[in-house]
Amino acid sequence: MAVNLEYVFRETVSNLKRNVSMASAALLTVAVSLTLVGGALLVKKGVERATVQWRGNVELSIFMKADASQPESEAIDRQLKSMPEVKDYRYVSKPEAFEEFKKIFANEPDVRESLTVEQIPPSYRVVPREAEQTKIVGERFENTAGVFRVSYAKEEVDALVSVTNFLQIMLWGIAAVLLAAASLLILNTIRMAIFARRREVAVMKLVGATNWFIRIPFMLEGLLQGLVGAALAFGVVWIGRDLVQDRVAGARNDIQLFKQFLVTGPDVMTTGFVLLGVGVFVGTIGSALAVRRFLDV
Amino acid sequence: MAVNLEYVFRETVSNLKRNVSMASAALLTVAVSLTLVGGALLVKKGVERATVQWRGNVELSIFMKADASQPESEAIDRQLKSMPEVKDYRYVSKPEAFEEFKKIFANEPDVRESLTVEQIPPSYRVVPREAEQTKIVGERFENTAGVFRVSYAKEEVDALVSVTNFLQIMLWGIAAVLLAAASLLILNTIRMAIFARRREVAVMKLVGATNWFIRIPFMLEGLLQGLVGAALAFGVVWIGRDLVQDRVAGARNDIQLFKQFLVTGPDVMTTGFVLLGVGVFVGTIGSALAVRRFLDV
Amino acid sequence: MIRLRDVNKTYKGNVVALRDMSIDIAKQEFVFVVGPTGSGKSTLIRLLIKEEKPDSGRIWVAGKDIGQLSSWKVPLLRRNIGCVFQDFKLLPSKTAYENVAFALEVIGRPPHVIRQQVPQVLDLVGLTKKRDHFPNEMSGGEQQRVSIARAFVNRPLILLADEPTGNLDPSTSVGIMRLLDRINRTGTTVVMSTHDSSIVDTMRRRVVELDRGVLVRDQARGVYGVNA
Amino acid sequence: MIRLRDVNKTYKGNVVALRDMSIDIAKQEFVFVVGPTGSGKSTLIRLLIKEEKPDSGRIWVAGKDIGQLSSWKVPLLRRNIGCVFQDFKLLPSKTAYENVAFALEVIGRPPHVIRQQVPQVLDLVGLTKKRDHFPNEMSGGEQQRVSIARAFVNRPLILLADEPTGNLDPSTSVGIMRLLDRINRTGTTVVMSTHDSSIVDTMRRRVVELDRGVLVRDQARGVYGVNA
Ligand SMILES: Nc1ncnc2c1ncn2[C@@H]1O[C@H](COP(=O)(O)OP(=O)(O)OP(=O)(O)O)[C@@H](O)[C@H]1O
Ligand SMILES: Nc1ncnc2c1ncn2[C@@H]1O[C@H](COP(=O)(O)OP(=O)(O)OP(=O)(O)O)[C@@H](O)[C@H]1O
Ligand SMILES: [Mg+2]
Ligand SMILES: [Mg+2]
Repeated sequence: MAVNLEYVFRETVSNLKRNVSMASAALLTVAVSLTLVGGALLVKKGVERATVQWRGNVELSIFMKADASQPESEAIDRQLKSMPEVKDYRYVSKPEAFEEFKKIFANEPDVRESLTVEQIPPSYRVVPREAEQTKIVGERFENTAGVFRVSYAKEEVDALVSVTNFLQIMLWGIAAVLLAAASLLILNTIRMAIFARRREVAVMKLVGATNWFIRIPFMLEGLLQGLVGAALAFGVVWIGRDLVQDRVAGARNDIQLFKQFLVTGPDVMTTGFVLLGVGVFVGTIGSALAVRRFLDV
Repeated sequence: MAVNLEYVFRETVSNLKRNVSMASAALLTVAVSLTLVGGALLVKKGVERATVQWRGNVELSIFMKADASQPESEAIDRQLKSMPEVKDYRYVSKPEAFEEFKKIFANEPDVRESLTVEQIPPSYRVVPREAEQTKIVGERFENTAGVFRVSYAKEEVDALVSVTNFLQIMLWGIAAVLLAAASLLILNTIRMAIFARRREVAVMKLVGATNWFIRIPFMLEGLLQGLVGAALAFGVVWIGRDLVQDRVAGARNDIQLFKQFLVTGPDVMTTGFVLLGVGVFVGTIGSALAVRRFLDV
Repeated sequence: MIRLRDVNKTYKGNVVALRDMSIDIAKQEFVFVVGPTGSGKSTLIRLLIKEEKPDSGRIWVAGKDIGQLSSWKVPLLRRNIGCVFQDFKLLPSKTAYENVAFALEVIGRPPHVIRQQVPQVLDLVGLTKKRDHFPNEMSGGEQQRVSIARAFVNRPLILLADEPTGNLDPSTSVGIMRLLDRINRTGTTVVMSTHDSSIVDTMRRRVVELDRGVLVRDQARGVYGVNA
Repeated sequence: MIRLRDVNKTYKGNVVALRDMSIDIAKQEFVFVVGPTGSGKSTLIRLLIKEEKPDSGRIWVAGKDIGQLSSWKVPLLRRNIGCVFQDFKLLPSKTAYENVAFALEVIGRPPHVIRQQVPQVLDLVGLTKKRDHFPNEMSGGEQQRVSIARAFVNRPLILLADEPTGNLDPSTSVGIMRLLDRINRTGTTVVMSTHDSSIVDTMRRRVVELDRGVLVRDQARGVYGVNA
């Protein structure tokens, strides 16, 4: 295993130069397949962010009895403040609630005119920290003094939770499939590139080279191909993100929804590191495995 | 170009057999990358189907004045029947509307009790053939005699239309990117496989073989690899679809939403043909192009 | 049959392989090309099958100026020339039989002709038992004989042989030389480069000697070394 | 130095390459292996560097039973043996210089030693001007000499040469034989297979003759043909 470093670098560089055709083919495979992985990871990140926002908007309303006393109201306020599950809450007074009611029924004067301020219950609008906690938070208040009713759009919340969970799982799945496919494709290409040089490997062995002596330059070569390929993929993903970002930013308001998909610079950087890691790992280990087959001479 | 068919087949089969390592590597690339394309195409199909359903559920409501006369109502009924843009419509009478109202406010007796049947307006619920036509249909009735108000959840409709349009475009984009990536990867692999045999090609030329004599077996080889690789990809996609289908069918009700994603057998078949077409085309043409470089001897 | 006029060939790095070479080889002639290693013998043969192009000068083969030949006609030229390469150039994924048969398939011979002629030729070079061996399963001399068999199986007008006996023992060499002689007598022009002085000295045919790319001797019924 | 006992080697397809071969070669000996093409000369050499394994029998090289050698020790065995392959086995993507240097890099020689020794050895085989040529840019004889240079650059205990003069003209061959002789005199055991009768006849060293895998003659100070 005592392999001269100078030899290894010289050998690796000259191998890459002299087998430019094969080396660039392997590079291309790494770049293309990791671009797909990177794209998937970014979309996953985007959906994750959007999910956090969607879920962050989940509310429950604690309607007070119209005749609830001040102390009863204050007790609830205090309890809400102390609960770690509660991210945020606000009090909607009777007049505020009436304004809201009028807005909702703006086009239906018949309905609008049928109620007075006094009939509308005041309420606490509570945003739980996690969408899943909505029910837990709500149930605490159901039998509290002064509370008329706890309303959480149960179906909507459940649907949102399960839809986003499902989306997350699906996107994890897609990213995993793409990662597996990319690794397979890269391994395969490296195997081909080394297969094309199997006679060379055999000759090296016949001249007395140890397995490590042969393997290390191949591994370094794989490492470099993985690194450069991943860097290219990263570049493409980065530019791709910018293009999408620009498009979305310049788009009409009505796809505001998609603005929530946006991924931040650090997200892209993380993805980049994942790509580089995968590229380097698969390149190096793949080369070591691929060359192995031809070392038994 | 007069190439003996027997020779071509024998040559192709023996090439595949004797270069099993390279041939199977190329096959693997075709299979893996076309599986990704196939998956994307199916998801695209699924979203298309779901979109049709979502959009198909878009409604607008034509609220009648509480005192609208029978002829006025009938005129609207007739007009709706004659409009090609209208897919379906139904009349919601006062009592029906009142039941609906009571259900919506089931948990809010204060509100519920504040209205009588007579106060609730009857309405026509109209489903336009295309979500985009919602506004056009609605505007026709805005100033018609007896109509109190036309209500189309304008924002929701606009959002749905743009969201689904955007999704479609995005999925087209993804499918196109994957297709391009797959073609590139396949071409690349074929190029590598033929590169590894460049000396053989040179020898054939030195012995007097014409370019077509050399090229045709390579093309047939590429065709077979593309065909078999695409068939494998098709199999994986098919099985994958069945697995997803089973999971969704067995899932709880709350991801009912995703049932709309389901793709039919014919959809899968169409995807299969696309994959086979791409595999055969890229395999054959790719081989022809790849071998070309080594024919100038 | 073969005519070179003022042919120069310099490889990259200023390596002069042939300098102002002019020669005429008549139909049915048998010519030995001799000269020290690196003197340009293989280069001469490569020029004749248009594997390389000369830097200047003109070359005629079988009456055609091969410098003017359009690229799709090059295969036709090569089919008229059988060539034994110094490094054999066998197809590694074909057996001995298939390597020889390939030369016939290339010119579109029907299968029944191939099935008849290939075994005959393999027998002539003494490889009947090796017909299903791949090149890497044969000894050096056996590979060389496959290369010889492939070169003359389609009865070419011209047979170029680049050191065809380099890997053969003397008695097998004699057998191969008898074969080449016979082929020559049936009308094929033979150009053979060699280092084997005893072969040249016993055959007594025309000898062309190269030295660092220059034609230094052209002797009818010559011997290997001028001092021999 | 080299000892074979009852060695048999049969390739797939029932090709007997060596049959009941037993031989002893002492340190510093110079042995010619002769025999017709396909008689097993190259196979013998392949067995000695453990490129192939015998079906039966035992082989000792440099005092070690190479049948018992664990696979990670095989490179160490090979570093003690210089081998000129019949088909050269040069690394196609390395220049002449680099091919020779590789044999030194493999045994971990420091760069300054390599920079000094490689040009020396290339000069000995007359290839100083070709040092930056790749194998496909050299003539057959030049490639063969690179192979020879690589085989002895690391001063091996044993030098195996499989027809090292097959692609060389007689005078270059003489030069190479002088070189091998000198190497032999410095203490290296040399085993050389050859078809060149004049070399064997002028050197008058031990001659081992194979015929269809059987050792048929073992003669000190012998000649090429028994009838010569
Ligand atoms: N592709 C090439 N690039 C550079 N130089 C080359 C190339 N091919 C051959 N040469 C050089 O051209 C000269 C003539 O080579 P050629 O192969 O014709 O020699 P030769 O007479 O066949 O020698 P040998 O007897 O050793 O086979 C040699 O010096 C060789 O190094
Ligand atoms: N890998 C192999 N598979 C099958 N048969 C083989 C294999 N290698 C060699 N042979 C056969 O073994 C026999 C001996 O081969 P070997 O290469 O040792 O001969 P050789 O004496 O070196 O001949 P030459 O002088 O032609 O080089 C030959 O008949 C050859 O066909
Ligand atoms: Mg030559
Ligand atoms: Mg041999």
